[in-house]
Amino acid sequence: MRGISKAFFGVPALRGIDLAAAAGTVHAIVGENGAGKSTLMAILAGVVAADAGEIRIGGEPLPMGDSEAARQRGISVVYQEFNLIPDLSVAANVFLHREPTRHGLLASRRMRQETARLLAEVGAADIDPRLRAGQLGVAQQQLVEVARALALRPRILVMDEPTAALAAQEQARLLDLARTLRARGTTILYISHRLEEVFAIADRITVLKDGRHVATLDTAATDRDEIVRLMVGRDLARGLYPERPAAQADRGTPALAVSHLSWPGVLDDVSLDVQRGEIVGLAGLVGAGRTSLARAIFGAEPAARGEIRLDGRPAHIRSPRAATRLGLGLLSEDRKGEGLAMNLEGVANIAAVHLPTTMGLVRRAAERRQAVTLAERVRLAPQALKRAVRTLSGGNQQKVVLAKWLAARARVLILDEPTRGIDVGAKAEIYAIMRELAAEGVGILFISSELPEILGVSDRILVMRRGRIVAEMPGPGATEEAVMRAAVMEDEPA
Amino acid sequence: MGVGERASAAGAAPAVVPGRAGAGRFGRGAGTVLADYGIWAALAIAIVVSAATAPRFLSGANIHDLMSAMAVLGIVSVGQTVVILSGGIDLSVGMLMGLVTVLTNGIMNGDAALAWPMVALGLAIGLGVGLLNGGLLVLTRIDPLILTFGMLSILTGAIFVYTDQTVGAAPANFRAIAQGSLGPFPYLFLVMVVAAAIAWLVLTRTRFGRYVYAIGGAEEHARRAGIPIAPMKVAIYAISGLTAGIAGIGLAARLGSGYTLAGQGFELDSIVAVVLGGTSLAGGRGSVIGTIGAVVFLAILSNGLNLAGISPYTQQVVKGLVVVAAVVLYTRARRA
Amino acid sequence: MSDALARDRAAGGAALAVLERLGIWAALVVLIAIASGLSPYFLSLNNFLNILNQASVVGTTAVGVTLVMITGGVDLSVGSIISLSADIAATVMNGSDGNVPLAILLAVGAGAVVGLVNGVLVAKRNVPSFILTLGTGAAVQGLGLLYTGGTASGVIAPWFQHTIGGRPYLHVPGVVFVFAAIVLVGLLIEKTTAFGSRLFLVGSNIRAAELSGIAVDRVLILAYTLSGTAAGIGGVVLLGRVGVSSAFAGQTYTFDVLASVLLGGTTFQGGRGGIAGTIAGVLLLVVAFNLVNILGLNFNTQLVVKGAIIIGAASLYRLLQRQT
Amino acid sequence: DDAPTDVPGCDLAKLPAPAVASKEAEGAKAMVDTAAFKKSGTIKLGVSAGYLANSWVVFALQLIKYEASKDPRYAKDIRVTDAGFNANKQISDIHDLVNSGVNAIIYWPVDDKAIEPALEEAVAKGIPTVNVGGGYNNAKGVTSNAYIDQYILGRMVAQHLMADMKGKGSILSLLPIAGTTAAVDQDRALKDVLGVCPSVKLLDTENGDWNRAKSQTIGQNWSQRFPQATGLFSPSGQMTIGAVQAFDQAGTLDRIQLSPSDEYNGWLKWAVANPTKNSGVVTFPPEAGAVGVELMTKIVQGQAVPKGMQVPSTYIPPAEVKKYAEANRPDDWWATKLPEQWQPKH
Ligand SMILES: Nc1ncnc2c1ncn2[C@@H]1O[C@H](COP(=O)(O)OP(=O)(O)OP(=O)(O)O)[C@@H](O)[C@H]1O
Ligand SMILES: Nc1ncnc2c1ncn2[C@@H]1O[C@H](COP(=O)(O)OP(=O)(O)OP(=O)(O)O)[C@@H](O)[C@H]1O
Ligand SMILES: [Mg+2]
Ligand SMILES: [Mg+2]
Repeated sequence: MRGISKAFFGVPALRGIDLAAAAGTVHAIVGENGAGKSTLMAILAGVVAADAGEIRIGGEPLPMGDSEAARQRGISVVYQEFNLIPDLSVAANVFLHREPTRHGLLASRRMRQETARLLAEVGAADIDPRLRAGQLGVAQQQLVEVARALALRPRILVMDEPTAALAAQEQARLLDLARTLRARGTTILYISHRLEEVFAIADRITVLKDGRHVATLDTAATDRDEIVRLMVGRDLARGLYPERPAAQADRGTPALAVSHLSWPGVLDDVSLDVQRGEIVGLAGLVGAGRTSLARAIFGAEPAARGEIRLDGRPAHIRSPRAATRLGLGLLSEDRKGEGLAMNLEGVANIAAVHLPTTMGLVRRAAERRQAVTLAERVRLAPQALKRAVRTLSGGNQQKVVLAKWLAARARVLILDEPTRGIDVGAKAEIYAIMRELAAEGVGILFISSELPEILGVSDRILVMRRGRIVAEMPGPGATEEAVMRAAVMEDEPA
Repeated sequence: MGVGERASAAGAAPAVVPGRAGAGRFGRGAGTVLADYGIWAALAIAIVVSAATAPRFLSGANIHDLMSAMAVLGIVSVGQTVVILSGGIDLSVGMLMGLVTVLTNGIMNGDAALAWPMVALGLAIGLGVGLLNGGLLVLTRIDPLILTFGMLSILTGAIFVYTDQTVGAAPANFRAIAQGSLGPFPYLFLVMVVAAAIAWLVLTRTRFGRYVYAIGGAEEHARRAGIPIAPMKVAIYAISGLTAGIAGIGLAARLGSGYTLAGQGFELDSIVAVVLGGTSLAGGRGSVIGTIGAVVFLAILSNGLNLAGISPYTQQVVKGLVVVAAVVLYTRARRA
Repeated sequence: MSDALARDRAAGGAALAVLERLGIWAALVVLIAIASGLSPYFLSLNNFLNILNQASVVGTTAVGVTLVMITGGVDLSVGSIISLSADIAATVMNGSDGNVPLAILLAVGAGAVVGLVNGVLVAKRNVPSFILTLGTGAAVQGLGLLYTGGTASGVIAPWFQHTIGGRPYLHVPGVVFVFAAIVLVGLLIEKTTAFGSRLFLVGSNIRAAELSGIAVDRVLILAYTLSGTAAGIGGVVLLGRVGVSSAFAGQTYTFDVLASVLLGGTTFQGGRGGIAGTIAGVLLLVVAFNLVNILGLNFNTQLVVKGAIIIGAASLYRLLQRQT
Repeated sequence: DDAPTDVPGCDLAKLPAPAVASKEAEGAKAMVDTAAFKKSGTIKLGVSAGYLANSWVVFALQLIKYEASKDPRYAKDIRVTDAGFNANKQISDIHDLVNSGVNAIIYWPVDDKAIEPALEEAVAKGIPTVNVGGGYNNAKGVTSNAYIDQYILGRMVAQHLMADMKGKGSILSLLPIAGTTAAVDQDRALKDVLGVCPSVKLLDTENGDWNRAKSQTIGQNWSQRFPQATGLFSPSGQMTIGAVQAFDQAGTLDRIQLSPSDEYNGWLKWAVANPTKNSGVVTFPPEAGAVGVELMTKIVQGQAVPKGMQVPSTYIPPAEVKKYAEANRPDDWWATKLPEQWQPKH
């Protein structure tokens, strides 16, 4: 790709990017949120037309803004934003627009079998090809997207944060898959904010910043800190993770106490507590039940039964409304579907939980002030608040959701994958914010599929498997091995 | 109520619903798919009640008239189903049927030799207007409801440009389309069945059909998958126009003359049929079989009320409440 | 991300927003320009008042429907509500000024009740609003007929006739004052109240709104109730304007209202648009009719031109949006 | 008939007699052999309404019920269906009436020709059909008509207007729904009369759709466009009222001579209140309904009846209007001989 430029509303998102990836290699692209990674890939895929520049594949120029042509030439993309059709089956989605037919009629069985094979390849054999895509959890959808990209037998495979929704095990399996594909001669453009995996798999790394090409380096010839410096433009002052206070000895009345919470088929007699000022990490494999647990506590799953106490007082949480009123907050793992009003501006989204009013009338000034203050706190440029969040980069969207929940001033915050799709700089910020909140006495239940951050941030770690809490360990000193063992351990026969 | 319960488009699981953020076209509940069997339950009840209250309901004559009564609406509703499945809507079908009725009868004016040419003309007009709708839609990218609402007005005008009063007459051979029957089945009824069968096959067993659902489900994602949206839309509205054309021919044969406002009301009736049939106005979910079920249901409702000798005003109240009851019932049925 | 980048991009975003709001007005201005070019009578104060007078029923009603459509729903029962309300007002009034307040109260109240029913069914039962309100509309229509026995009953009171129906102050029709008042109230609700803000959140992403602790049910119910109320007022306006109720008077309005709201930039997907745009949409339709009428086009051409104007205006509007 | 014959500036002599000019007259006189419809038992009467959407048909329907109630031959319950302006539904309605066992059908059409096939089927089954209302239908699906001759009515209205305008000026014409017999015939009548009144100019014709609101809007736009208008041709009272309100507000009313309109109570009341401004009333009698039943009664006894029984429109001069106007009644009401308990009620 040479001299690629793109502007939205006459405003540059990409400024003359050059990018060359050798065949049969894994070429990582990293950069801050909004650096232009996804846009660049969208241009490569022909779904967004560049304003300037050219693309050559094996020397042949590729017509711009023609997704069909790109597909013909073997380019296939796993988008950062999901592109499944919720009402169609998994199989139908995987083969969308390249359905095999027999005398003009869809060869449905063949599609199902093929899909099952592809799903197995990406390590999601448990997904039934006949399920509606809309019924899948985030992680499951992510894997379907990958399977879909593979169905094309691509020469060039673009993966835009494919692991963002995955937990350690799936992540590992996906990386293996990438390696096998590379071995088969597939070129892979790999976008991720998880630098450790970038270093684990990439042959070369290109860094973008503010729509400009900063550097392209051999992985062997560089290290994490250099990349971070190139991305963020500064060293991360203190380490990625904030200091943990010494574990407080007295375990007083917990801010949140859940006992015997059950949801037939999903949650099985879950009990846990979160102290004031404590960050409790909740680890587990995809489908372990963490999100379900979070939603159940938050009153979003009426089918769930159990007792919940806030600051020792029994709380009858029948609905998210009740939950928020009791000072509970839930940052959903599903930004697009449950987090944001995509076509409204940041200000309105941030005020969704806490809208400053007097006698039913909105205090616009206060609303705006609140948004600006919180935007600063999550390191989001205040100007971005005036735009429909739809037009923000994934990471910046995540910051808006976070700001919304900061506005809520919750006493207990449940954060479900809060750093999904966020660049390292921003991640550090979010960890810091979590710590600040804790210091202010907020209890935090921190759900994440990224083991390093669970280990790095949590005061205490809970591990879930099959809807049950199967292990508890102090955060400091906990090891990936210990957590994984608990997460994958087979149930001992009862 | 929980979100899981609420996530009308997403079913029970707390899952992402790409392209379905927000309440969706016609809002809250629009994504709700009326349980597929809902309409059949309603239909069964309607039949039982009618048969019980009006003994003549099951008479051969009445059933025959019923079949011919429902056919025209049934045919146009098939096309409407395709449009709505694709996330669109077509308000122009009614007046399109009217235009066909007026022109064919006006031109034939009793001349038997012109019968078949007029059938061709009817199809041509339907297809033409359909293509026009689709074309304008992709060119202007305005909301299909606005577009077809404007088209409705234009077509009405076109009718009155041609005549301001009932014109022409259908020759016997043309009328036969509406009055003749094959064994116990009126031709028009068979046309409806065939149209529905073809639509069903295309929608469920071909790529075209698959893309209709995809576009209705999440247009942007369908586009990214490389589905040619513009040609698809033109084709979809062309289909709607075509079925409206066929329905228009049926109407022309049934009325036997070119009554200017003959088509008025078919646009809403067809939409009601489609939605009662379980197709989501948000697009992406539903079936043409359900639509036919709803058409039969509506015909029986009207027929039953007439046979039972219910007064017109009460009939209107009942019809309204039945529609409400039906949707409320299904939406509950779906959650249970 | 760098602030510079964000800043100019923000400018772009703002520009888009502005155009989205102005688009329909631009279309309106263009049409008015054409009209005044074509007809010497168009640009007279009197004709202007006529336009407002003719817009009053649709406009008053459209204000309420806009709120519903912001939530992503639609209300097709308004036409029938208008009829019912006019009927009730006329019969209760029954020729004496004393009854006017009660008459108006009951008429508007009836509208509110129908709206409430719609709202509850949509919010609690999750029923598709399009088909639901089509049904309630039909039922209400029938009830109106049963209530009146088919002929528009009741006699309007002299005061009502003179104030609402006449031109009480400055030769401005009374209905125009009502219309203006409703628009004002509507704008206040939409722009300044918490309910107004939540309308957009619910319409834009109902699940996010729910998880943010917003009482989605209440928002929806209130929206539909307000829509029914506005339609009820629309019925009173109609009675004032025409001087007689009729069980069918309202039928014709439903689609004009819907078209106005859509033209105004409030989409079926919800979460966008607003009352200001709707008013432009209403005026656009009335001016269209007024224009073809003043031009003396005959019936059939009127219809063609009106349709063409609707499509043309919407397209122009869309075009302006895409300029960005 | 009571229409003025000598009007200054108009050569009315040139006009053929209304009864001749009226297309409807053709065949109306012919007698119909009804032996095939002779019935012994009780008559189950069915009424297929093309629409019930205006007060005139509602009154006509009440007159049908009242008239039938007076004759023991008719079964108590009379089945009524409403097609709501949907011709396709009226066909089904007629089928339904037949299937529900009625053996006599009185109807008014959404559209004459459109429902002809259904009527023919009924007649073929030995069920007589009587058309009631503003239009004569010569088709074989119709056994007999109780009709008001829209052309003759139009002529009366036009001639009175010409007389009151002294045969000169410029007029506006307000007609019902485009395409209806009413609109077509009234228009033809007006044009015929204008043909012999050279110094009267027709400025514009609009369709008020029997809708008072729409008529008002039209009136408002007329006031802008045709300030020079001096006359209004509008046989329908409720449309006239709509236009009058507009003229009144625009201040053009004084210049405009209003034609006679029908006995719609709103118009009657207005005419009484403004004795100088109107030309009285040319009736459009809902009694057509009663006449329809009388015809049906003869038919089911096998007595020959005329194909068309005209229900005559009569002229009521301004001075006598007050005899018919009912001040305490709603506008949307008709002066009829219906006994209290049979009048539409709520
Ligand atoms: N449709 C759009 N309209 C307006 N601006 C856009 C649009 N899409 C992207 N942008 C802007 O272009 C810039 C690059 O966005 P892009 O999504 O490529 O960033 P990214 O590198 O993928 O960030 P992230 O790591 O958060 O995904 C961002 O500033 C974003 O706001
Ligand atoms: N509403 C629901 N109804 C039925 N089953 C559900 C529902 N929600 C979740 N499940 C199932 O319960 C299990 C836990 O799902 P959940 O998404 O909570 O797991 P998770 O650990 O949060 O996964 P992720 O890492 O994707 O968040 C999965 O098998 C899922 O399919
Ligand atoms: Mg991105
Ligand atoms: Mg999760």
